[in-house]
Amino acid sequence: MKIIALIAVILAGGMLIYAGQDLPAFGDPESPAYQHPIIEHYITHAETESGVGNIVTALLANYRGYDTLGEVTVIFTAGMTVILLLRRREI
Amino acid sequence: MAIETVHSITPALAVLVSMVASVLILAFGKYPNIREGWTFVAAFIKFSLVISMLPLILEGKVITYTVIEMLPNLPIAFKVDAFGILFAITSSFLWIFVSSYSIGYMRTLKEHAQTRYYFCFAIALSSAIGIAFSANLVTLFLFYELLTISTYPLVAHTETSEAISSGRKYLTYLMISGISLLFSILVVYHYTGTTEFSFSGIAGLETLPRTTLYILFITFMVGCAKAAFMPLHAWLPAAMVAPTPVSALLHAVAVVKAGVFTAIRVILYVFGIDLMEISGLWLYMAYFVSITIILASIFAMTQDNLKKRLAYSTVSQLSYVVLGAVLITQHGITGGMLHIPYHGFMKITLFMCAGALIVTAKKENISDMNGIARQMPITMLAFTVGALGMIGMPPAGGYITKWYLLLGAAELDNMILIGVLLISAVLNAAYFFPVIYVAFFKKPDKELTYKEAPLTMLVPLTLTAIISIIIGIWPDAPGMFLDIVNIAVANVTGGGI
Amino acid sequence: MSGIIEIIFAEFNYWIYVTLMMIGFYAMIAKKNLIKKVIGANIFQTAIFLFYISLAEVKGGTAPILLHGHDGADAAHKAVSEVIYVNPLPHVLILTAIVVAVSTTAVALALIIKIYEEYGSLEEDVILAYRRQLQPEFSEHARQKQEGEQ
Amino acid sequence: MTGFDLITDHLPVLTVVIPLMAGFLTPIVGWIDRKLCWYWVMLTMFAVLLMTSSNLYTVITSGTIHYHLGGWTPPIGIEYVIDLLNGFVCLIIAFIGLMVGIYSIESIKKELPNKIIPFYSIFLLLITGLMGMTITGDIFNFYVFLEISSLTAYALIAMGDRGDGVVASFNYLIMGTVAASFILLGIGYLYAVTGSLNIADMQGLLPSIYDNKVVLAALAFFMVGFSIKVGLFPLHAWLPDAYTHAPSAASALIAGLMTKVGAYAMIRFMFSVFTPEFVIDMTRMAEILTWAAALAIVVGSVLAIAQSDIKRMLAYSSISQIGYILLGVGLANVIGMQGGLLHILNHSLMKCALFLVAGAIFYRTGIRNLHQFQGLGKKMPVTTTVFLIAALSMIGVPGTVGFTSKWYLALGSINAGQWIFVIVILVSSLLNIVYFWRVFDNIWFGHPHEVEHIKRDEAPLSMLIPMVLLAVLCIFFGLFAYYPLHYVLEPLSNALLGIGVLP
Repeated sequence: MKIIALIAVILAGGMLIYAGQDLPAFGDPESPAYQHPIIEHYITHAETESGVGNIVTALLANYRGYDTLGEVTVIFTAGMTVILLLRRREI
Repeated sequence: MAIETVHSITPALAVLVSMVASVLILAFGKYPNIREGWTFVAAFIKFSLVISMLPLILEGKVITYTVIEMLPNLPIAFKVDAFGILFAITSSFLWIFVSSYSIGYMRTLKEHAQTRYYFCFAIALSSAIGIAFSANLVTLFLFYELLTISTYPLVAHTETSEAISSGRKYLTYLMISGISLLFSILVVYHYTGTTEFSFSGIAGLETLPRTTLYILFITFMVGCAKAAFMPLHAWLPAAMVAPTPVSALLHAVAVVKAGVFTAIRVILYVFGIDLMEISGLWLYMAYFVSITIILASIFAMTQDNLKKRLAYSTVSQLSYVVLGAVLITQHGITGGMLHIPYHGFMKITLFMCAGALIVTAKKENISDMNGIARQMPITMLAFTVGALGMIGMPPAGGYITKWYLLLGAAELDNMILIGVLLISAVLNAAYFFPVIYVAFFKKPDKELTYKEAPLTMLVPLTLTAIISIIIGIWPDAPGMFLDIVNIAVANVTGGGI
Repeated sequence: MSGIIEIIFAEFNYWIYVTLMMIGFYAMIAKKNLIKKVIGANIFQTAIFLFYISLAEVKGGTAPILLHGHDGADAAHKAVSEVIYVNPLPHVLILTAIVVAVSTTAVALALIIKIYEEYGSLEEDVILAYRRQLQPEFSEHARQKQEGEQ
Repeated sequence: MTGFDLITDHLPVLTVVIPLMAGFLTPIVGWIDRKLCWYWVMLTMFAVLLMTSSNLYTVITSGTIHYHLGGWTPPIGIEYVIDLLNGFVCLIIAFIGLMVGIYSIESIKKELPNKIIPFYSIFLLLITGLMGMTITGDIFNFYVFLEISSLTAYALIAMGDRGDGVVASFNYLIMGTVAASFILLGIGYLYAVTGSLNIADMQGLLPSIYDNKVVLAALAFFMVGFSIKVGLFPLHAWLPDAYTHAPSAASALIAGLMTKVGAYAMIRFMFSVFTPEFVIDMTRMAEILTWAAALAIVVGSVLAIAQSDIKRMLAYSSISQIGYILLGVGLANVIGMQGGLLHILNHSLMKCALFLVAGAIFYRTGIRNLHQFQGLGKKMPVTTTVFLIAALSMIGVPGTVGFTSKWYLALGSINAGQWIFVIVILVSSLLNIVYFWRVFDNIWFGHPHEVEHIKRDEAPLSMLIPMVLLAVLCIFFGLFAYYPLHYVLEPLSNALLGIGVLP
């Protein structure tokens, strides 16, 4: 198992390093992620469209609120599972 | 030659009848008389439906019916032509006899699981008719597989470990061959875009490279393992553990006939006479089946078990059918096609006699049958008729097909094939005459009193023996098999009747 | 090759999470102890979070909270044009992903408790051996042994 | 009518939100009366089935549906896109979900008598997760739903056989986490180089940077991640245990759906996030996939022969069947693709039916070892007939669904010039015969050792109905494969391969 693990890890690590050469530089304001028009939109419109000054909050609760619903579902599922597994009484 | 087509649902109904019957058989499983009644009703309806199509076919027309377009360009469709109806008449007619015989056999031996038996029997018959009426390779494959599956429980009927292992063997051979057939169909479809049978062969195959064509032909013939060509014949003697009516079904009515039927369909309706001739495949195939004819006859001589001897005889006789088709002369094909019903009638007589011996005298081995004719004269007379037919002697029909085959071989001036036919006739005699001799002329070990099989068994075997004689004496009566075969041959050779 | 050397010196953050990822991944596959596997999974996931967060960084950027308090719309526009904010999107994504990771860990730990109750061990080998029923009473035995060690 | 219009406008999101909300509410419903849970689930699943059918109908008649969640235009907010591919998969999810739902009432009562409420809650959440994964047009949203479906699957499996189920669930959790992490990493990579999370937007941005190493790495991580999720051969280790030890209903649900949705996701990422040129020509990923799939087909079948637990046998058979789907996808020609996509439907029907049968047999007799199945044919005739039909389908007998997909896959292989795959497909059919026929022999021909006379003791009606329905559909779609092919799969395959455009 250790050998398999090592091979897998080396393969994955190799892939990561290989890809790392073309990743945008750290803190690069020219990176595609930052240059995409949606960022501009979020920064300029977050407050008017969402009413909060914190853009992360605006994104979390408004633009990508649906992800947050999913997130809540994940917590609910996990809670349900834990109850299911650990509670001894009939549920 | 333009061929008029008629659209009619009758072929689909003919296939469906026994499907419906099988459901009814299941439903009435607890009432043996009603259950078997359904079998009879279905057998008669099926036969009349098949016969009702005969006049149109004799007029040279073709009946078509498309059930559904299963996949685009891949319909499940029926097409009744002369060759198809030849096989359909044989099967559906013989089913009536086998049904009656089954009832006698199964009740006398008090076999278990009779509902399953009749159910599978009905499905197998549907499949056989389905094969006969298939308009394309895919429909044929569908029923071909259905036939394999539905006959497996029949072969393994007794559920002993021997039966199960024979059943497995049966299934293994036929499933592998089915896969091979599927592969061939795929290839044909890939290269030509169709799988529909055509009187002159499927157009487009002739453009294939020669090697591909040969490989395709080989995979097709492996796919026809139901026809029991020699290296692929082992399932047939193994399947003899089944009850005798099942053997009759396998040998005379459905399974092996479906095999040779498919082989001829492939040879004449997929490849076509021209392609067979150009590629030289006909000659290789003729030599190949000749080996089977001779070897199987020799094997038959060594068997003491009567049913096994008959099984090897079938292996040998089936190759006659294919030999006739690959002779690709008018006479040869006539002989080959005609051998399907003729062999059916004669072999079913022989098997029913063998079954009657098992049921009444409890005898399976030829060496135990000394003087058995004194106990069962009618049975043994019928047996003699069938055996004479097999050898190729009048009055039974066998001599006619052999005559046509010989004519075909003579037309080609091929001394080897003529020799094969003659030698095999001698060999046939060599393994059938001892049975007749033992039964009629050897002194019984102990005194035997007259005791025939029950009427439900005796009547059918007598009738088939009589029919074997009739088709031998008046082969060319209007509407008889020879008439149908002539039309079929005219279709594929493109000539007049 | 020069690309890689450049990364080694310039992109130290990248090396940190690549290393973490490999450590976590290795632990998930190779470790026999179930808790260690879960820890490995957490390290793996954390490394990915770091990767996302480092994507968000912009040189000279500040947290993506508009710098104006409650002064009204005019001020907001002014602030927006002057200040560089870091990319807010990866933060959002990773907030979600963290919750997912925590939930997965919770389920994993609950499962581990169940496994321990059943087999009396958290070592994969022991569980496997028990499941193969080499020693039917192994579970009880292993439990006593572990209690003794404590 | 306005109220109705309101609903029809929001159907895409409702297909996900309704089971989600119903899942949240199930504990409350169960608190009122435990028995209500099942009716609640039935109501929900029926509604979902109606909605997904309506969605697919809309897609077929008037083209792809775009739904903007919260009204935000796509790259800004999250978007739901329903095209032929996910409309088709959603319908399968809803249908199989409904079938398993009907079936579950009796089997859960017997197997998990005191976990009814969490079971149904998690059941609905699993459907939510799968629906969300399928329907979404945003890759991060995809990840979130992937985790919902994974967590619920862990929970369902953990409910199974005492001890074994928990261990299987844990192993699955570790493998699933690796897979999900790889997928998350791939999403991060794609985000880093494109700045977008929207699938359509991303597909527009990616082609200009295909020479970027990050894109290749992202594809590799996705492929590995999804291969684990679908249980493609060398990465299948979690699957047999998980399928074997889950409760019967859960096995059927997970086997019928989880891997199929994984396969869907793989197709979506290969052909909608990336483009066919990249996957087929530039990286040859499709070709690698076909070889892995061919290996999976053979190895899965061979391993299935060695099993004596029926559920484990079916699990290994799943490994081989998933190979068919991916083989068709990897062949990357229109015919092969149709075969692969058709097999998503076909395999869901067959495998779900088989697992339901295994569950029904277990329900009545408590037997899972197929060497003890003697005489079952007389005891449970309907159940065993369903088994026969589904198994013949798996073998690929014409007239059943298995034949149509194999036919297309084989033709696709020939078209791609890969004769070896034709042989692989045919050989695997033979292997299927081998392992299914052992079961047939036992069911119909074996003699039970203890009792001479077997009383007829069929599974309850609520179990029979879904099984029989699935068996009927196995035959129906075998004979009428024309409909899914003509209306969905043919235009879809063309569109995926970039030959035509979706309506």
